[in-house]
Amino acid sequence: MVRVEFLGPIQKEVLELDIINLNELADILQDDKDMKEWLDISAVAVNDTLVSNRDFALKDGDKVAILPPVCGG
Amino acid sequence: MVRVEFLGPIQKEVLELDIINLNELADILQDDKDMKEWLDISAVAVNDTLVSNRDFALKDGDKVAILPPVCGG
Amino acid sequence: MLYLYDGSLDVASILKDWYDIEAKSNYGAYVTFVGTVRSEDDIDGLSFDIYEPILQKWFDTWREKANSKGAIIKMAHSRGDVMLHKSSYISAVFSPKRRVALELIDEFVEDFKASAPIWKYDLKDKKRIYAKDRSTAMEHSGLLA
Amino acid sequence: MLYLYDGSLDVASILKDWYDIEAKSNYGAYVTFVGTVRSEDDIDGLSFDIYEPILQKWFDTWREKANSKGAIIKMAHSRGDVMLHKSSYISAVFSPKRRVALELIDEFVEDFKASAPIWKYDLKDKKRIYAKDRSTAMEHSGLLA
Repeated sequence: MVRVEFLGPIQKEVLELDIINLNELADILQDDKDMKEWLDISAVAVNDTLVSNRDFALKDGDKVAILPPVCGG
Repeated sequence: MVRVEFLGPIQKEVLELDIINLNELADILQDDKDMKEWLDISAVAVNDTLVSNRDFALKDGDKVAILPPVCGG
Repeated sequence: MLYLYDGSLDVASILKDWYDIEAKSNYGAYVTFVGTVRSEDDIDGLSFDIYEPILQKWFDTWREKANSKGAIIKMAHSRGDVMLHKSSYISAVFSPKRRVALELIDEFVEDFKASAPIWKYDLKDKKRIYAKDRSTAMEHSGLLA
Repeated sequence: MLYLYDGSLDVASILKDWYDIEAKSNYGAYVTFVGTVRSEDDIDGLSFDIYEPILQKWFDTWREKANSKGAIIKMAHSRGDVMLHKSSYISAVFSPKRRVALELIDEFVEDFKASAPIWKYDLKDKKRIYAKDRSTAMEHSGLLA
């Protein structure tokens, strides 16, 4: 299973999904109306490293984080 | 009389001179061997304002300062 | 070093501690940036969420970059609520050379704004409102869209 | 404001005082630059001469420039001797906006180095040796040559 966490202002519970890459996660989240306003503007990290490629492979135990726009300081 | 002060590391006493512009001061200081190493690299202020023109007129009571290279901080 | 605090930062104490720690390290330049919560739009303050694992990795990359220039970087940030006129963010660069320090603090603060995984909320009428308009999408955002 | 002190600066106290004075002024950014005497070339410390009338005029020009950007500038400098690892120079910018603060401190510190009428000497073997090689001729130098 892959654990998907939604950070900061995204009000959404953790998901535990049986997926093998980020493309599959994209398909699932694109159908989720809670995510409509966020997908365009959010970055993705796998095991706390930002990812730039949607073909990125996932394995059992991986942790995915969805990061909406930031504003520290 | 015009008072001429030498600032910072220039080891030279104040001069009181009867001169009417900076050209006259230049003539005097160019003949002063104490100033040989300083004239090329020093700036000039009249009444505490930096001056860029050697024709600058001087009047009785003016204060001229000779400022060698600086290094604050 | 990266320091996270619950609530507002004690600016004087942090600036003093950092200076004292490096007092004998022979750095000629110590440049600091302090961010303070401004009174605007009738807010009572700001509030912050931080995702620490990615913040630490981001900070470590900067620490190495500073190190390669003979400099060091320190940063402190608040978690949770910070009221008006209190500080939520301090960063600092120590360097032998002033140009390195001045350039690093500028680059660091700008990248911090664009890349540090911290989310800001306005505190207003007892509510916590995400500051979406002032936030910046991180690099590679939209990957799943 | 321009503050001149005999001997080294009390960094923590000055940074705290300046922060406290402006704590309620609603500036979002406070950027400081601290210069510390480095151990190099076997010096025991540095010593400074200052020509105050021109320093004050130079500083006033910067104060107005900062003011026109909604910011304020403060500076402290030592007169006389400052030993190793002690501070001789502090400057600071307060501004509503971080870009203004970061750019102003950089320009201010660089112009300070080139234009402030301050002369530096190495303290070495009980002698005071003009740091000619590290000094910068001011604008319009050579006018009388």
